Amino acid sequence: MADYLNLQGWLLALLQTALFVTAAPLLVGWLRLLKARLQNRRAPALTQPYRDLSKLFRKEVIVADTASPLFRAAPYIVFSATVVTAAVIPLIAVHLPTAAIADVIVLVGFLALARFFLALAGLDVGTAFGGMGSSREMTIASLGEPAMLMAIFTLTMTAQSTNLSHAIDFLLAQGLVLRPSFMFALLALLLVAVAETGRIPVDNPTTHLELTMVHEAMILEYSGRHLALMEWAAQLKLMIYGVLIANIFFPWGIAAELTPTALLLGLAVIVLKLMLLCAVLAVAETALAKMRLFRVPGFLNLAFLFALLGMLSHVILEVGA
Amino acid sequence: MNALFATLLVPLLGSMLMAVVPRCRIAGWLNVAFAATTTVTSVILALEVLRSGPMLSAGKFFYIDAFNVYLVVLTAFVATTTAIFSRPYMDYELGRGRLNSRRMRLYHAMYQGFLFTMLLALSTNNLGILWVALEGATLATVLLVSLYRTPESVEAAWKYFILCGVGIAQALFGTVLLYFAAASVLTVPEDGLLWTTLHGIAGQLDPTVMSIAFVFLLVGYGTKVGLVPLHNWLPDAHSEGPTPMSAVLSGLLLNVALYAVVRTKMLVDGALHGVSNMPQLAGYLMMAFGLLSFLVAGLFLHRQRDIKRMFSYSSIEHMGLMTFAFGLGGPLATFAALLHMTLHSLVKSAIFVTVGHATHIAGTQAIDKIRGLIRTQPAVGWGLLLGTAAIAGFPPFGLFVSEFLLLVATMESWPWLTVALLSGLAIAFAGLFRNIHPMVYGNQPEGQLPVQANMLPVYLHLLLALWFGLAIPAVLAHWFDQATQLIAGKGVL
Amino acid sequence: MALQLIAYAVVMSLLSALVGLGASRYRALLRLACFPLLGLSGLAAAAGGLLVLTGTAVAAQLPLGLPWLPWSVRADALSGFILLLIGVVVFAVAVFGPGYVREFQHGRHSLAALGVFTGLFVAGMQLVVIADDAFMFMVAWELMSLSSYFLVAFQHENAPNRRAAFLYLLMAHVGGLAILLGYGVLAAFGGGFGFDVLRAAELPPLWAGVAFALAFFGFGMKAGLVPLHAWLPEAHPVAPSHISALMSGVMLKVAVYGFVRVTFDLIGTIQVSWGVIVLLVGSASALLGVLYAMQQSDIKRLLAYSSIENIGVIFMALGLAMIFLAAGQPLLGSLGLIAALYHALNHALFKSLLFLGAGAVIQQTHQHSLEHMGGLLKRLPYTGTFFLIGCISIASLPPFNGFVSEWLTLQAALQGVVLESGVLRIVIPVAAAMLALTAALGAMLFVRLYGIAFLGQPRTRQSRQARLPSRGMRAAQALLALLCLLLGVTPAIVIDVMGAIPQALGGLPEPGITGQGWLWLTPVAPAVASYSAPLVLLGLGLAWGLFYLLLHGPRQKRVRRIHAWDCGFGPLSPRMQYTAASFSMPVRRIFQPVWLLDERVERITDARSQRLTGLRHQLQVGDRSWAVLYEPIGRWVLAAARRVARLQSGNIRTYLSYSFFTLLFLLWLIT
Amino acid sequence: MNFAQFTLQEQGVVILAALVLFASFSLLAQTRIIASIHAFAWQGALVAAATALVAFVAGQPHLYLSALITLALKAMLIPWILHRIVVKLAITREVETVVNPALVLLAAAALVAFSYYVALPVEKLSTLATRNTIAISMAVVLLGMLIMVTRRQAITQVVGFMSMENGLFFAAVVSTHGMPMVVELGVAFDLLVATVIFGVFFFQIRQSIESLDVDRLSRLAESTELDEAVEPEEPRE
Repeated sequence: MADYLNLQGWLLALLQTALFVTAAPLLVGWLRLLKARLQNRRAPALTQPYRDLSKLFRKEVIVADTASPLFRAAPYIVFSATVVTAAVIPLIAVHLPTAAIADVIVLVGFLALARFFLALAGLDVGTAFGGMGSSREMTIASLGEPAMLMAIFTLTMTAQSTNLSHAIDFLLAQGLVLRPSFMFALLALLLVAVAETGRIPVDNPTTHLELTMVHEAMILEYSGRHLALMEWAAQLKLMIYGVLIANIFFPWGIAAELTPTALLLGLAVIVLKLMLLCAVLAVAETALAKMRLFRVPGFLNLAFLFALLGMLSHVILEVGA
Repeated sequence: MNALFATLLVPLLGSMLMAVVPRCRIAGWLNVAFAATTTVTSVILALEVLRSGPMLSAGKFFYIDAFNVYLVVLTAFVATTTAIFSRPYMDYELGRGRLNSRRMRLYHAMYQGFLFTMLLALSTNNLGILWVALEGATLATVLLVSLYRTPESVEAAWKYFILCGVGIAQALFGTVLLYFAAASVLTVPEDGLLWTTLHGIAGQLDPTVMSIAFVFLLVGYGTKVGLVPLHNWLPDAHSEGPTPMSAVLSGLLLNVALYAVVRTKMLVDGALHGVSNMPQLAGYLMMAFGLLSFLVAGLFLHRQRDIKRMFSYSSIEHMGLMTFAFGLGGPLATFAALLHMTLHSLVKSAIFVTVGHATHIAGTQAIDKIRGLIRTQPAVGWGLLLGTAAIAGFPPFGLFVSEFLLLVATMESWPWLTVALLSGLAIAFAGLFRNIHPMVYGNQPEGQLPVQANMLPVYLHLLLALWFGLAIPAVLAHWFDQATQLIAGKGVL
Repeated sequence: MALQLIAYAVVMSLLSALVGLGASRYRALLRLACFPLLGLSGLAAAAGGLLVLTGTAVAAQLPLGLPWLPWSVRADALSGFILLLIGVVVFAVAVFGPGYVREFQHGRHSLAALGVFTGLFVAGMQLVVIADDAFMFMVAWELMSLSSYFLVAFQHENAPNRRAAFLYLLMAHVGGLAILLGYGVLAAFGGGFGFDVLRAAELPPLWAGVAFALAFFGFGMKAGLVPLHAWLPEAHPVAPSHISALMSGVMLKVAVYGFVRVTFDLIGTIQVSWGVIVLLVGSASALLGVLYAMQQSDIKRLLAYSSIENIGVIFMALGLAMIFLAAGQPLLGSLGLIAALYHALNHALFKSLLFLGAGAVIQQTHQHSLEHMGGLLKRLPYTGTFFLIGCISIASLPPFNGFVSEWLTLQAALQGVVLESGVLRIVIPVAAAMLALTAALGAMLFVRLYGIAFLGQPRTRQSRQARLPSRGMRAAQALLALLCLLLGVTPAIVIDVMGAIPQALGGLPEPGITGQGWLWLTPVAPAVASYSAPLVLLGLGLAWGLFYLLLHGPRQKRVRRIHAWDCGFGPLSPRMQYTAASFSMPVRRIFQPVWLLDERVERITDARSQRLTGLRHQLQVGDRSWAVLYEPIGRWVLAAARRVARLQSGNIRTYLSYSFFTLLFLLWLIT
Repeated sequence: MNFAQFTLQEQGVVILAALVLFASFSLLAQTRIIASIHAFAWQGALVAAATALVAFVAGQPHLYLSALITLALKAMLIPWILHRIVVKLAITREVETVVNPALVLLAAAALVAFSYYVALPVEKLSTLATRNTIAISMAVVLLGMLIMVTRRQAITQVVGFMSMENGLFFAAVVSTHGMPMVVELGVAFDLLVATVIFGVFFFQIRQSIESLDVDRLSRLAESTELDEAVEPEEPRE
């Protein structure tokens, strides 16, 4: 831990975090654009999410008179927890000092913290929708989280580190190895990511149809800057999952040393990777329909099954060999 | 020496005097006074024995050693505290019209007579007299069981009388066989029933005769101990008699009967030692009976509807445990059995005293009619609850210590039997508490009023049990250890 | 010094019990004397425990016990740690108590019983921890059980309380007997009851297994492991809340202590299979505990089931530690042990906090059911805030303490790859996934608890009119909440101190979790995993502060308060809110076979018009362990009792023939 | 040793022993109360006679006293008391139904054989001429118990009990020439008191159940009603 006093590293880490946070709406914009194209619609501008956010920031905040102080604190907590999560994920470079602060389990913990307050906020006003959204969100999360952790465990057991930075480093050093366990883990993580970020077929982020919504139901009572923070946090979360998948399973290109060329290359590569990933997601969202709520456990069980298979194949096929 | 005679004579005189004293109120106090005097003399006797070791007196007629002297003190002590309780209790019964003054006279005379027979049984050196005294104890108490003259009490008394009579007759046959075995060895056959003599020549006695004799003696005295399947009289007699009587029956009579069994076991062990193909026969038989009684009585506890009956089953259970422990032999188990005997007497008599008050409060002995005792009269309710906890073997009460030691001893020699013991303890415990719980807790029924209760004996006994549980006083430990040496051949200290 | 402090602690709690005797007559005595004495006892225990933990072990003999075996007392690092835990919670309870027991001041309850048995209960727990021989251990153990039983039965006018108390006592007794027998096995080979003798005993593997099984059964029953947990959700809720806090927060840890002491210290040579069993049972307890908790509507019952979950987590970590130790990985074994003990400490803090909070809520609203609460955060802002901290901690979310121990447990589990056995390499990660599932469900559980009880709108008049609890009650919660945060943010300091514990248990190595200074937790190695709670908190604070400042610039408009959107159907009423039962409905549907569900929807129709006028939803959640385990045993005993009862037929001739045939049988037997 | 080598007196003891056993059998076979009491008196007299004979053979003078006590108590006083009670309770003509007379007698014979089997090792030990009678006395004890088991009348039960006592006493006399005097006196005293108490009980029982049928004394039993109320689905037992 000697290198955590490295000022340059900290600055870079701050920069990377800032980049992460600011780029998140862009990713959503890109996704919407792709989807619109795929559905033969006129696409909104790539920067539309930024415009939405800035509009919301300027708007008056309306809070229900039944809300408690927690209702007003929750957006900040949700957002800062998500930001901290973003901070510890290697985006364009590994071995930044922030990466040592928290390993991948802590990362999952942060996401859980954000979700905890999001769900509480949903219950706070005392409307039926909020409670419904919280209940569903927590149910989905409680099934998704173990699948996700298990997928990640497969990775960390291979890399013998739960520290993302170290793990990616390890995978880079190994070069291209075709691991059956990674295949399953990737599938599992993809499914969980879809569920956790509220994408089709689990949830539809664009609908306010009361009986099917999950995430939107919880933030129904929010407005103004509070809503903006919540939305931003959701966008950030999508990006987090994207970066996680991209950098864990396809780590090539990430900057292993902190030289400007390497960093620039890393930036370019991650942009490319995320664009591709979004394309896949957009295709999937266009092709699939949202499923009934009680089909979701089956979906997540599939994720869990993949994760389990990944772990088993790791133990059986890879360790002994 | 004089202390011994005084110990025996005081209750004898008391019995005779009580038979003629007409006024009940004085009789109650006299009863206490006689019992208390007996306690004092017995303590003096105990100190004498402690100082100068075992003693023979009156031409080898009495023999006091560490084993019986503490039982003498215990008997006198419990008889005293019970007498303290009995005075107001019986006055209340008289006031309720369940008794008349003639029966009160009988009661008091027999109370002292019973005390006398018990002390005689304990202190005599002659196994024949031991038999006579035990039969005498039956005779003294049998009329007390039917004191209320209800159909149930008469029935109980009849069963008590017949079953114990038959049992004890078998014991006499055993005694005859014992005498027979001794007579064929001794030159002076007249001494052939003296325990000291028999113990001295135990090695020469014929093993086969001795084992037959032991069977008769075990079945005979075992009936009085209440060993399953010879126990049937016990719950009836305990539940139908006046409560002070139940207290002394459970607390004392059973002990004395067990004392007789153990004394004969010591002889049989001596005779069978090394010559027989089954030197532990007596021990095995006692273990089997003990365990059976323990387990069966534990199951019986679950189905009781009469509170005194329930506690008499608990007595069977504990006597089973002690019999098992004595049968197991070995210093640790014997020590545990002696300790258990003492504590069971103290706690069980305390419980019966409490139960007496409880039945007065509720006006019935039916478990499902007794409710909310803690609310009605906290002293009685808590006494019953704590007493039950103590008898169930919860530390820091002393019964836990003895059960602990017994378990350890069993673990050392018969590890698999501990499973039976433990399940028995658990079953018995559940049986006791499932019945006790609704009685002490909850709201009181309408119109249930506190009675004037003398809880001093109860708390005195429970405190003693607590004390022994936390630290056995050195004097007592020494005593137990000497007795253990006598019985098991080796002490634990 | 440490010894004096510990002695002082025990004496103080006994004194508190003694003073409590007078509380029935002088009712103020309970508040003015008993609780302060308990508080002193708690402080002394904590101080003494800390001294032992940081210093050396102390020992003494008491003039009590058997003549040939006086009670011996010894406090090593493990005892010190648990003493510290006991002390802290007891102190908090003592601060909480005076305000809380006002509720009973004017009732018909016997305050003396409350005072006496609370004191004895605390003394019993303290004595268990410092006992150095099996005999004293058992006496203290049963003292603890018995006195807590009386406390459970405190409000005995309610039939469920009586039932719970009976069940508790029965199971405590059975468990106690098993422990006793476990000691018996050890003593039979060691030839004495002293822990040093037992430690030295050489057991053949079979008997070691028997001793372990008995200890696991006995301590597991006390700790509430599935399926031996039946008493716990019955007994914990019905005791007064500060007692529930002690029982759930401390007594269960004493059971953990006993298990660790016997398994790791006295038996010593651990077998892999034991570890696997403990791990599996722990996983089952954790998962079933949280699932059962999810369906409870009684706030204290919910917390009690959650205790089962957390005990399961602790035992999972212990199981991992045992597997590693048996497999010759002492360093990882120590890691697992530290994780378990750290979670024990954390659970003691946040579960006490939650129970005290529940006590405050119940005192103010006189409601036990979540369905009757709501909106309490606004009525009880302090309790609400502290309760929230407790919820976050127990839901194992960073940066609070619950997360740290869970993280350590997961780290230990991830090291399962070092093991030789392929089966273990699969079992352990799967168990880790169970742990993750448990944690996720736990988060949901506490969202449900907090959201339904403290947020939203009040569902009943009582909840609407709740008033602030007394200052002492708030202070106690504040203390525990603060400790939760401290242990979450600076775990390295605490874990560094705890490093002495593995050393005390047969000389296991220090796991070196804190090798990188107070800022970092690095189990195994810095490259493998690291976590810096202070920096995380800093990061959270920075992000929050930055955006708060950005968004609350001078140009910002004020927040406007207005009615919530009601879809145009008229005002929202509290009855429109999601209920606790509806919140957990998806989980109920997914994990349906876990419970014995009796769910009924009754349609109420108007008799004349046949129109539907209302619906009534009824939900009964039964514990399956009853049907599977307890009821058959109960039936068996009753059937046996019925058989046996036929012995007592009432006919004297039958009785005589018993005697007759016994005689004949015996005569035949011996010849 | 051959039976023929015994002295005449010794042979007399053996004959008396046989008669005592026969008395037990006849007790067992009696169905009428009065007849049982008479049989019991006869048995007492026979035991007394045997005791006296042993006293003469063995030259044990204290046995004469025992014989006297036995005669007074067993053959006269107790039968007389029982007789009086029977008359007073007006049950002289009461007839008892024995379970199955033939079966009972068969069982009794088996018991005799069994006691012989048990007593064999005991007899080996004795040098007394009367040792074979130990088996007889044991048989008498066991038969007494059998009587008690098979009879439903309280009085016949008492008769069985007393008959057991006869057996005991007889055993003491023939095996060891009697117990020490102090014990014998004690036993006799107990027996006397017991008889008185029995007498008291007959009246008490009569008062409470208006009969002396012990089978009707069955209020104090562990009944099974409780469970049937609680668990109606359980099959009745």
